[in-house]
Amino acid sequence: MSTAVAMKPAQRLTGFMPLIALAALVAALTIADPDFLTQRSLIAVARTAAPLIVLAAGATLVVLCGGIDLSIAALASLSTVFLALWLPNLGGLATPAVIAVAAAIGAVQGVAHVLLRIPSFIVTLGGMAILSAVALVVSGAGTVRVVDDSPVHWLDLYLGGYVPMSAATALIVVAVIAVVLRVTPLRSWISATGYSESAARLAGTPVDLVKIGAFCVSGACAGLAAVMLVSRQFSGGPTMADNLLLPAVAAIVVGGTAITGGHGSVWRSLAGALVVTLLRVGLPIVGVPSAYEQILYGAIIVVAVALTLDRSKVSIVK
Amino acid sequence: MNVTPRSAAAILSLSLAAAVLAGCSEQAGGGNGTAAAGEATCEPSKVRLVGQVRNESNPYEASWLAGGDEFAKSVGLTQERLTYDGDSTKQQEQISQILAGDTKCLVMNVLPNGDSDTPPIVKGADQAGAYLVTQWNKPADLKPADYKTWLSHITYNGVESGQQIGDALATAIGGTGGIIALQGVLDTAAAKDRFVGLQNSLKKNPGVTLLDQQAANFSRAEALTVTKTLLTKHGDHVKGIWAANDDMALGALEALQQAGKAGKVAVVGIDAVPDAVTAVKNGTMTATVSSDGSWQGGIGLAIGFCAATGKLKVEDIAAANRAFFAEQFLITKDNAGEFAAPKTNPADFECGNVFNRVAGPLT
Amino acid sequence: MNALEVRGLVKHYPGVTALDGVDLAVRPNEVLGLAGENGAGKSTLLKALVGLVTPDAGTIHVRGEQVKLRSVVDAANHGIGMVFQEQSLVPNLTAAENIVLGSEGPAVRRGIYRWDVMRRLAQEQLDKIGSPIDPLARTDSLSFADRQMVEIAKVLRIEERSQHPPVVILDEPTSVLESKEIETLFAQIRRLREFATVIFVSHRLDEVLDVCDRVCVLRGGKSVGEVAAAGAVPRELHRMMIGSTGSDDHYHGSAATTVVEEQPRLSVRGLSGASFHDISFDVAPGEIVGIVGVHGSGREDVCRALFGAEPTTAGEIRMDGTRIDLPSTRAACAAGIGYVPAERKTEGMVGALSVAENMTLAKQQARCAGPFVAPKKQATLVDSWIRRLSIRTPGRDTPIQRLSGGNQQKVILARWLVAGDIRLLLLDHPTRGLDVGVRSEVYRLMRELAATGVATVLLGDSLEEAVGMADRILVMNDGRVATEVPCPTGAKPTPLDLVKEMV
Amino acid sequence: MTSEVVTAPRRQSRRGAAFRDAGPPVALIVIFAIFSALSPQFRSTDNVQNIVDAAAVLAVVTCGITFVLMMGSIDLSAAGVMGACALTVSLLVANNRNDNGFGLLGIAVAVLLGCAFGALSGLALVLLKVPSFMATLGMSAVGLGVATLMFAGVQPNITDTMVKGLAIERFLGFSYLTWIAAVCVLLGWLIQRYTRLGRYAYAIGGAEEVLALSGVKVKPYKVAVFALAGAFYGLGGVMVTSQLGAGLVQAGDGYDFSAITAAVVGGTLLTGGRGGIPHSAVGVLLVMVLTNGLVQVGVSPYWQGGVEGLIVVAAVAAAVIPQRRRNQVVK
Repeated sequence: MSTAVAMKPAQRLTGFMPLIALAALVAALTIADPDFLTQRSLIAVARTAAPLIVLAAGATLVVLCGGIDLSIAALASLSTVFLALWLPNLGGLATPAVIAVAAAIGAVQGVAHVLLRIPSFIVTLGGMAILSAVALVVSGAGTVRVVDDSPVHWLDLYLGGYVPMSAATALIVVAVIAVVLRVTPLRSWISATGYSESAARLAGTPVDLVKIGAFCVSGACAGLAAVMLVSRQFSGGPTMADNLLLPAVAAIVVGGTAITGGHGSVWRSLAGALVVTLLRVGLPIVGVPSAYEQILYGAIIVVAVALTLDRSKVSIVK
Repeated sequence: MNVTPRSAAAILSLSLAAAVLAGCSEQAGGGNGTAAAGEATCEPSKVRLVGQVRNESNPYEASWLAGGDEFAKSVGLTQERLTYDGDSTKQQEQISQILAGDTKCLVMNVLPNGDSDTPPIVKGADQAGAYLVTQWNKPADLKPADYKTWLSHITYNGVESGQQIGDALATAIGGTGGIIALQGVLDTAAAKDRFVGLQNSLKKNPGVTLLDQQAANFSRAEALTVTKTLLTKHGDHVKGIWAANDDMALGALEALQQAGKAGKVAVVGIDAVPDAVTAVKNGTMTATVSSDGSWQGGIGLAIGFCAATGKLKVEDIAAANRAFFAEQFLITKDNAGEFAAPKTNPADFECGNVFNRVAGPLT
Repeated sequence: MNALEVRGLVKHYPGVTALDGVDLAVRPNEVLGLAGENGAGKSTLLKALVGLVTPDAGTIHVRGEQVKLRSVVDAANHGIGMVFQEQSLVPNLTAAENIVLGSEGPAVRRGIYRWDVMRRLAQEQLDKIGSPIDPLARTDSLSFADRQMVEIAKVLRIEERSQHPPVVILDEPTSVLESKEIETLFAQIRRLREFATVIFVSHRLDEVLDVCDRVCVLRGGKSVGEVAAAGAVPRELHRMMIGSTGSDDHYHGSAATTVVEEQPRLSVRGLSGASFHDISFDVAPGEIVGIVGVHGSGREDVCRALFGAEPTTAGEIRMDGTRIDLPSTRAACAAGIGYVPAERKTEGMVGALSVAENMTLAKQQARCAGPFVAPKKQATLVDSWIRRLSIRTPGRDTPIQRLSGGNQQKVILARWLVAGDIRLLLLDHPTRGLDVGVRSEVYRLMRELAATGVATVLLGDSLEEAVGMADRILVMNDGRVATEVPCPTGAKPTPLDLVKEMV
Repeated sequence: MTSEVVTAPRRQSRRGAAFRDAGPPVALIVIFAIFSALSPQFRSTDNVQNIVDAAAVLAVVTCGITFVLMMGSIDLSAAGVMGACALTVSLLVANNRNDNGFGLLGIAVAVLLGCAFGALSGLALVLLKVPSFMATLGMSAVGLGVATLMFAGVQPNITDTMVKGLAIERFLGFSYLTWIAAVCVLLGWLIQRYTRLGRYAYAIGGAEEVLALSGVKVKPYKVAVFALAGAFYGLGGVMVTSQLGAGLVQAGDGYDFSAITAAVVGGTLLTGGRGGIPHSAVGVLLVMVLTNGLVQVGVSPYWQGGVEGLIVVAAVAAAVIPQRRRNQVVK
């Protein structure tokens, strides 16, 4: 049936494509501006990419299940507001509290998706609007400043003087998700749900729980990303993370995860997030004018996806 | 991207080990710490000028960058133009990337996306020792005077402008009647201050009633739809439209035209974008308040340039000039001609004159 | 002159030789049967005939003229068309559009539809085969058999393209049809031969002999012989297909367990749902109960309801005397119930996942130590089942979609057995599309399981299969159990007895 | 990303299909009735006119996106394409930046540019095999970049009376733009019903592989559908320009997601193969009635977006109730 019988080397290559795309991009930026490839500059990229990595890693799970989570950015914004409001009273407990609340909100959307049988695109699109409204109301439509940011300051430190703590945390999150998936049956369950939900269900896979769980983790990741943003901005704002939605989705797809579900991994999203961050930050820094920057950004992500997507696993591209 | 559990575990333990061994530090390694910061002076040719605004696709911010270019040209340099699409995170990302480069003799003239975006920019610039001028948005309790290289914060008095156009609107409709208000992006100081100004004006003019207020997010297109809806909702009760910026005022004008009410309803806005000034001149719009984009684009760089080259000592800047309201003028039909083509005077940017347009300290 | 002739056709895939010099000649206006086990090369041969596969060597001749077929359109231009095994109709278009799809001719002029012309063209096609279907009905509102008619009407459109009588290839057309529908289809085929040549492929040898004039047998990518259908018996064909005499006891009746009356394993009382009402029956441990009924009788839904995949409105289900609720498939799974769905490709397996993952999907505990997957445990377990069911696969990590249908089905069956906790197995057309050899293996496995006390509910692929395997048969009609027929080895009812109850 | 009922050979009950098609119009009527009861201004003729006028641009954009959704693809390029086309038309008709004055020809060029952008997205999909989600997202960025280039710092205000008049002049109580939108909806419906392009777009969403088996070359049709959608966005950009009297880079802001919302609320599935232009037209009205109604009844601006989101989710949930099944795939 399948025509892809023996293409092992090619397949291995597509597995590394996100990394190759990343390296090519760094090389191109360095050629455009030799000052770009400095240690400090790369450290700054890593620090910058951290929230996006975390957001993308969480949403990757939902995409692997065959859905999409459009609410992550709005949820992260709302979480920054919560964190900023709670820090004065809860102190160090505010961080876990915010992540827990974000996870719960994610789970609620998952439940709505599963029980009401509404496509995740619609549930999370609605969720996005609702969460934004709540954030506006809770914050009084203004930014909430964090006067004492010591409970989240640790994210702004540098490990060993070089590795930004936020980047290390992001890496740990990705690693933990990846390891948990690999060593437990979750990996099979999620892929089965993504590739063929009905087959998974008829094999007794707890499809509904898996999906709710994915939304829950996606929400928790949005919460953690919010903590990182607050530690960087010293404040919370009702629209602070809103613009990270499309970059996060782009990161997932550029990493080579199939938007139709099943095929992909959080590691791919890590590479994808770095590519997207380099594009967002790198292009203007090396002096590409604003208009051309957008054109290049658009063209490069299309090409990057063309390179990274493993088409042997996806028969029809929609 | 196959990472086995074992290698992933290795990464985990390695990073933890690194943490324990090396401890944590505040600053990325290989940095030059707090650099020049006012002590060493820079060669004028070594100064790096950066101007950052939201985008190049609206007239006000485009003129800002043009003003910056003009100033840079006058001192034989070029301005690095950065735009962040109104995306707070992108702005921070660009700033931290700029600060990760060579920060000696770096001058930044920044339009922070919102109040909350200012503190991290200030902290970053302070650590890197880059000269910084911010405009429009900053939290009230964050003061340039407390920092060494955050030279100044420039803004316009939103409460005042909101009140000025509110009063002008009240006069235009003869002191009595209903008006509607179009608010800006709710999460910005500019939108809130200007609305406070309107409320002050309403107190002063008891005959004027606020029928409705809706957010149109500083956008011409949104203002068009919102105005159309409000016009049908309140019908002929609407005598005037108060818009928190000129783009929305222009959108409201289009809506009036489409509703066949052009000329029957007074419209006011803020910012004095060229189209609005023309409209005021033609009499289709009642009033607007000047804010001078190209001056703002040049002045921030000029202050920084003067400080970097040592012509202006940070200690010498008067406290009142570290955070100030710039001069603004109410533009009505009478004086619209003078503002039709805003001209930046190169003399404004000379180091002795940079604070000429101070209207008063920021309160 | 032969309508179609194939000489020395060879096709290699990496590692496999699918066709190894096949010769085949089809005479005008005959119905030629094509028989062979899975992997014998039937599919590849058919694909070569309609231009989906380019052969490495050998030639194809249409009416004596050598041709190269590069695409379906190419084949159609030479008068060759095929009714595909999985129906190839667009569900959301009308029957008429499907019939003319790809060769609209005058029905679409300069990209603009002319619905009246299209309707007329489609009606002409449907009239040819005497089908009463409304050409403007949406395809997904038609019954399965009607859709098959639409397919045939569509294939006959190739007449318009070539001046000669068409060659129509029917690939497994009966595998999902009920017996009555099969009768209609056969009537159509007999009609077709008046003006067309037919190549008929089926796993059901009796059917092949029933409808064909001549049967050609493939084995290992070669033609190994042909027989005139008249007077031939299935056993003879079977022997040619597998190269030796098949077992007499196809259904392994000798291994049937004697059911001891004790507490029933499964007890259903008054079960009702959207498409079935007041269903009551018992299944004893070790018993195989067949449910038969026409399409729409509700038997599939009863089966799914027992697996928690279809909601019920009333009634109770007891397993070993304990009442259970089945709010989800997960609950059914935990209760020791297993289900093999009829749609293997879309509902049975997850194509892109490996054999090992598919096999352990339902019973994760079998490959885990605590909450973690134990790779060694999994390898041992999966390999042992691959050996036990002689599943032919390059390895346990091969994606299941690369396996042949029979081996895929074995993996899905193994899925329920790996943990050894299965108490009730629900089999919905478990042998659909499988060749004789694999079928036999599946039957033997069912007998083995029954011997260990597993209760089985079987929705047979054919009436014969249900009769052959079941100890007892429930006949369903219009959502209700019409009657219950005992079916012990040695005293089997004939399919005809059952058909009377079904309609 | 959407619901589809599995079990291929099982028959869909006709009743279910009727329910599904009836859902959105019923929701529209119910929501309209509720707002009418709450606010007398809402039910005024003026306001109904206003709602229909305000729906014009969204209707045109949604027409375009519907064809793409019918194929099972998605299109996020509306914002960028509309921006580029808005700038193009405003620079080609009489304006304050240059001496052009091409009038209708300028509009035609803008629509063709939209078409070209769409075709590019389509080509990226079929040639590079990039999923439409990303291909169109990239194209949107390219469109915005092109628009910013043309903007060049000075807002082009149009002085062409014909173009401006489209938004101002009225015929039978509705603005010309509304009539243009009505023509587009009608045209879209005709394309969907009576052309090979429309029917194949529908069929691609139903069973793409079957089309290939029947000897239909699918790729050109996919590109054509994206090009068609692009043309609609181009026209949408022109309409926004006419409304605003100026070419804005942000002309298409938000239209991508609102158009998808409108189409989906109207009953078009994101997996393709179901729905169509009439459905989308109902969806557009539903969305506009909501937006307008919330302002009319005086819901706080903070909450409006949230209430809208909630109602959309509720509307879709209510619409799927009749066809809810246990073993149903919803993505």
